[in-house]
Amino acid sequence: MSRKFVEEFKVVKNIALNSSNFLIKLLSKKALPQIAPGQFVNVEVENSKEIFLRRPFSVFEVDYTQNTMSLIVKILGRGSKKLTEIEEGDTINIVYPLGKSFSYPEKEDKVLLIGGGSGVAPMLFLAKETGLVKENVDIILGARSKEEHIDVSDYAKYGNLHYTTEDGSLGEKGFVTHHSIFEQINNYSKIYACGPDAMMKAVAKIAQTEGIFCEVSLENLMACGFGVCLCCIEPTQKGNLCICTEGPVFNIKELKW
Amino acid sequence: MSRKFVEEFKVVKNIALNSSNFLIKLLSKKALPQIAPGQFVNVEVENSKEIFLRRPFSVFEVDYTQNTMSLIVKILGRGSKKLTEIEEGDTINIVYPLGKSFSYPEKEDKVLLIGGGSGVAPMLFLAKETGLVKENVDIILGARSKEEHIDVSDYAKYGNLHYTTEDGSLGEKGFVTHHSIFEQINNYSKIYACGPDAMMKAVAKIAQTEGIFCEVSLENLMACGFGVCLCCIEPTQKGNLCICTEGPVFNIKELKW
Amino acid sequence: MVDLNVKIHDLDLKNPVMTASGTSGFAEELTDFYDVGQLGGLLLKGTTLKNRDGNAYPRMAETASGMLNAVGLQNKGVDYFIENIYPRIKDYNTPLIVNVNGSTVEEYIAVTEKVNELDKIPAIELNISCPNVKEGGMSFGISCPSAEAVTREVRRVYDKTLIVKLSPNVTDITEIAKAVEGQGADSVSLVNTFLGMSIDSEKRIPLLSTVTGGLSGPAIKPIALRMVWQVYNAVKIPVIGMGGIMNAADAIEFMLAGATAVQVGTAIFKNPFIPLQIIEGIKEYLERHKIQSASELTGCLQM
Amino acid sequence: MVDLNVKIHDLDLKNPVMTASGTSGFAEELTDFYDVGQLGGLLLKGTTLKNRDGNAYPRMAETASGMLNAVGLQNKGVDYFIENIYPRIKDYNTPLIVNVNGSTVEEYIAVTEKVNELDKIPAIELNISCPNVKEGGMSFGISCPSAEAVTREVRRVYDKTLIVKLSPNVTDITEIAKAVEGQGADSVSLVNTFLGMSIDSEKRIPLLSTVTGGLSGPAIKPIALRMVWQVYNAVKIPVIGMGGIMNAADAIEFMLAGATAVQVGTAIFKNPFIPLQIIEGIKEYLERHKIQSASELTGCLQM
Ligand SMILES: Cc1cc2nc3c(=O)[nH]c(=O)nc-3n(C[C@H](O)[C@H](O)[C@H](O)COP(=O)(O)OP(=O)(O)OC[C@H]3O[C@@H](n4cnc5c(N)ncnc54)[C@H](O)[C@@H]3O)c2cc1C
Ligand SMILES: Cc1cc2nc3c(=O)[nH]c(=O)nc-3n(C[C@H](O)[C@H](O)[C@H](O)COP(=O)(O)OP(=O)(O)OC[C@H]3O[C@@H](n4cnc5c(N)ncnc54)[C@H](O)[C@@H]3O)c2cc1C
Ligand SMILES: Cc1cc2nc3c(=O)[nH]c(=O)nc-3n(C[C@H](O)[C@H](O)[C@H](O)COP(=O)(O)O)c2cc1C
Ligand SMILES: Cc1cc2nc3c(=O)[nH]c(=O)nc-3n(C[C@H](O)[C@H](O)[C@H](O)COP(=O)(O)O)c2cc1C
Ligand code: FES
Ligand code: FES
Repeated sequence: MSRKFVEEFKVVKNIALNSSNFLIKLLSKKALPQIAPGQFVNVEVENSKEIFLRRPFSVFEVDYTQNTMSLIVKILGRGSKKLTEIEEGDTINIVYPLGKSFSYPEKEDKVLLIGGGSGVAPMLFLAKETGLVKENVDIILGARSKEEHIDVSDYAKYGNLHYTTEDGSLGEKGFVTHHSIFEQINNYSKIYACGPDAMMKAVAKIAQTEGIFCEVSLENLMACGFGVCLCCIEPTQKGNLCICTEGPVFNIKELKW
Repeated sequence: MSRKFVEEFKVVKNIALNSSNFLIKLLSKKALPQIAPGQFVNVEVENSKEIFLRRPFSVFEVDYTQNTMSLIVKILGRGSKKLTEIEEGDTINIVYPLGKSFSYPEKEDKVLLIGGGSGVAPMLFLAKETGLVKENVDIILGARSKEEHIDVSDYAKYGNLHYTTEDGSLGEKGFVTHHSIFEQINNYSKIYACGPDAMMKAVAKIAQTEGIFCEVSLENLMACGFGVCLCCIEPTQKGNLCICTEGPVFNIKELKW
Repeated sequence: MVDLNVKIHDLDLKNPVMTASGTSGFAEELTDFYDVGQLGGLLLKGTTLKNRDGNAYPRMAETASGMLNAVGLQNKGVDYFIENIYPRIKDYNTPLIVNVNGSTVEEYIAVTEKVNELDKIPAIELNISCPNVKEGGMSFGISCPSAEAVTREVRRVYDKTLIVKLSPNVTDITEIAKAVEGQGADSVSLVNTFLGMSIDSEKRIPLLSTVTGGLSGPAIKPIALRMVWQVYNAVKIPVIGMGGIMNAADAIEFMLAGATAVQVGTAIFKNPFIPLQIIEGIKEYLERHKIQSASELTGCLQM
Repeated sequence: MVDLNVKIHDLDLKNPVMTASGTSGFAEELTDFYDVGQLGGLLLKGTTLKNRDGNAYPRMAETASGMLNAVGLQNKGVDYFIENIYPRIKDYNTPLIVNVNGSTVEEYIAVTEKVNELDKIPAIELNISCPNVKEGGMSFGISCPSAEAVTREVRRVYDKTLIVKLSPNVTDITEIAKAVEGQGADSVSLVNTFLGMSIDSEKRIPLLSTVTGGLSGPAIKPIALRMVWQVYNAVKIPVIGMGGIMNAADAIEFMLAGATAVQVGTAIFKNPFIPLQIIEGIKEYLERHKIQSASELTGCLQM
């Protein structure tokens, strides 16, 4: 168990990264606790008649000197839509920091990071934090089309960027697991993935077959986000575990995939 | 029965008249139907988790050439508060026009208009519309203190303005019925009142005793505003009547006060 | 072109969307907004044998995603209805259904017999579930023997479509549904309101003159939906679903759970056009999902 | 200085605000946010004799002003609790109450006997109202004979404060309350969740793996409040009220309706500090209204 907080953050930036993804930067009044890639926050969606529960979002960036934290919010339904309409200067109420982070790679690792959909945020956060030289980090980002990709060129310094699109409008055509990188998948000692279930399961299957270390970050539906409701469970080798406290990051060996 | 509409109006003005009263001016995309003093609208309060039903407000002004309609909203609870936070350019959804208006006075009438609290709006609308010369119209507005009165000097051209405050900070001290005008109450052939229940009942009692024609506008709790729910009833000589369709304006003779 | 028609026993509805009793007056009020001929059907305000003043003010309280009401069946009685209201509304181009109420079985029968004479009333809805009256009402609908008795007696005197409206304030709604089916009900409609209560904590008084009242609106939807699903699986007669329907998705959920048609109640207070929007929404849904007929939705929840 | 103390039979609470079972884990999770010693009491997660995996995912669905859950009493069993959890939490400075569950009367008894041995557990809450398990659970709480039987047998083996948690999914909750009072319950707590259902209209599937689940949150408050008021007027033992309490005004409403203490459930998911805010709010209310003691609020609704 670790110290958690409920706090009003001030929105200092809310910009559209593309038609469906927004970057929301939040300012805390106090020093932020340590937050690692894979951890998430649970956000109150104000002013919406339809939303009752909070909505979980991965942390994308933390700046401890400025006490800011950023999220990438992809519009999926009503809550995420409403959140992206928030204005700079508004406040939002956040429960944080939640969940366990990805494990950090060792110096000698060669890693592959795979992000799709709303799973891009924790992957980019992790890319920044691996502590590896760029040569040892490959990042594949998948989306339906070029328009759905966000501009991540800043991350080129942390790893080699690759793209897939279902329509072939950017990078290789197909799903992430169709990317040619998978032809030399044994070059990697660690794979990290976050994205739609189907994508993660496809990645996990390959990692499993090849015997490569692989961590995925799950996005089960949550009610509380801090371990009291037991709604967010995932069947694991140790029984049903709450992904909000025992995850969201799991080594695929622990899962029943 | 008369034609009613559900329409999105655009907020063209939202200004604070004092700390608790706001003037909200609304623009219609189409020609407004005839709306008379005493009639009201039922307003959807958007973006509020706590508000489920609409909130009724009297029409304060109508401009048929500009297709605008104004309301005076006094902050009472959560819905009215939320409404006053609306921004120019926003839209609000309105069911209108609802209810029956005050009867218009005859040319020879001398009338007294009495408004208190949120009852000021229909009284000022009526003041403008009586069709009488200023000399035959007296208007008493009551509030707790000077700060709670709004500036109505524009209405001096329609009638003689009088004020009461409970603390004596503007006009005569006391409730509206304590105003010295009531010493010559028989000068008036018609009294119109809108305000808190207690105020209207006090006025009605005097009118009744003196045998003066008197109409009051009630503010019962409403669910629908157009006669289908039967929640807004007032016991009358004809049984329980819906104030949203048979009122809100009633001749006190019809009531069981 | 999708087919929106549905059938409740002998009653043909041009679409599955009706307005609920007590939330659409005697139809005339809605005509101030639009032609009610567009509706699948319209349930008239609860009618009793004699004039009823209803309960004292205040009769309503807002709640989280819902409202309480304690109207208490205010109406001028069935004779007044027949003489004064029926002639004005009878030619509206939608099935008008009378919501029949009583404090005793005899009263239910008396109202039914009178309504049976009215050519343009193709069905009645027997309200054995009103929580807002001291006598009769819900007390008939919360036990099998009384629900059976009133259904049986009314069935004897009524030869058109008989819908029985069930109360959700029971341990097992399927038992009541089966009981009234057994006595010849042609359809069941559910749910009526849940018995609830609101308090003004500052004044320390109940918000309703009657202390308790009936809860309606989106708040009750999950419970209503569960009951419709249970009843659909328990009876063979068509089920009419309601409780918190605010939009087409809600209406479709009720149909998937087993409703042949739906009623829209409290939503009308928010916007009288909602029933029409729902009709449009169902049409659009059927087209989008390439489903030919609204009736195919009934009970087609995948498990 | 106002007095926040209330008493549930032998159990002294420093204030009337507890957290509800299944919404505050085994207390430790809340200590990540604050010292749980500030709470009036804490109801631990439902515990059974043996390990239970609970139901399959998905287990929750958001609804209008509420949520459905179908957790199904996932827990590692009472022995695991006693050996692994109890030692870590027993010294928290608030009454920890075990929520006892079973599929059979024997299981209820077995769990109770084990918990009876634990010094720092001053009370149990007998959960005869869980709607999310196939066997036992709610089935005990919806009929008088079974509610009586389980209460009687558990009472025989338990000598500390026995609270029985009632199901709202019944026609007349006062009957069940009186039945368990008659068998020696020291207090009743109500309400557990309402059986509800949600559907994904686009996919035409139920949103919960179990099809139906338990509805909680502000949506149910008016019904829960009515039941607390009815039960308060029907029994002599203290009533613990819950169902949709989100703030101090809600908690005070339950107390005015007759609750001696309240439990806060779903609100914790929105903000774990809400129970503490409610304690503060009650204090402020008492001061503002010049009421000396929280216990004076119980049942003092003016009619
Ligand atoms: C640990 C965690 C981290 C996350 N990180 C991010 C992030 O960084 N950026 C981001 O954009 N999103 C992230 N998500 C997903 C995000 O929480 C959902 O997109 C959001 O809650 C949807 O809310 P909504 O109100 O917009 O959708 P709703 O209107 O509630 O739902 C729309 C539809 O999507 C489905 N749905 C909603 N949430 C989920 C879910 N979590 N999994 C599967 N289906 C779902 C609903 O069942 C419904 O069919 C994360 C989720 C988790 C659990
Ligand atoms: C026909 C009519 C015309 C009206 N015209 C105006 C107007 O021009 N300007 C204006 O400011 N207000 C007017 N009102 C009153 C206005 O509708 C209420 O102030 C508003 O609905 C309160 O909503 P709320 O959400 O702010 O208060 P809530 O949070 O809903 O309630 C706050 C408190 O006030 C009480 N309350 C709420 N509404 C009423 C009411 N109508 N009567 C008595 N007690 C009430 C509640 O019970 C509660 O105790 C009118 C009302 C009616 C019926
Ligand atoms: C103000 C009001 C009055 C009602 N009157 C009646 C009635 O007279 N007869 C009846 O059978 N149901 C009556 N009902 C119940 C509704 O018809 C419907 O069953 C219930 O409100 C649930 O549906 P909803 O959530 O869509 O409103 C009334 C409901 C409300 C809110
Ligand atoms: C996710 C969840 C799990 C629950 N688990 C239990 C439980 O194990 N035992 C129990 O008696 N009640 C359980 N409940 C019911 C709550 O304790 C409470 O009775 C109910 O939620 C109503 O209160 P609320 O509206 O404040 O949440 C659970 C409720 C929820 C939402
Ligand atoms: S979301 Fe509540 S336990 Fe994970
Ligand atoms: S508010 Fe519904 S009838 Fe008047």
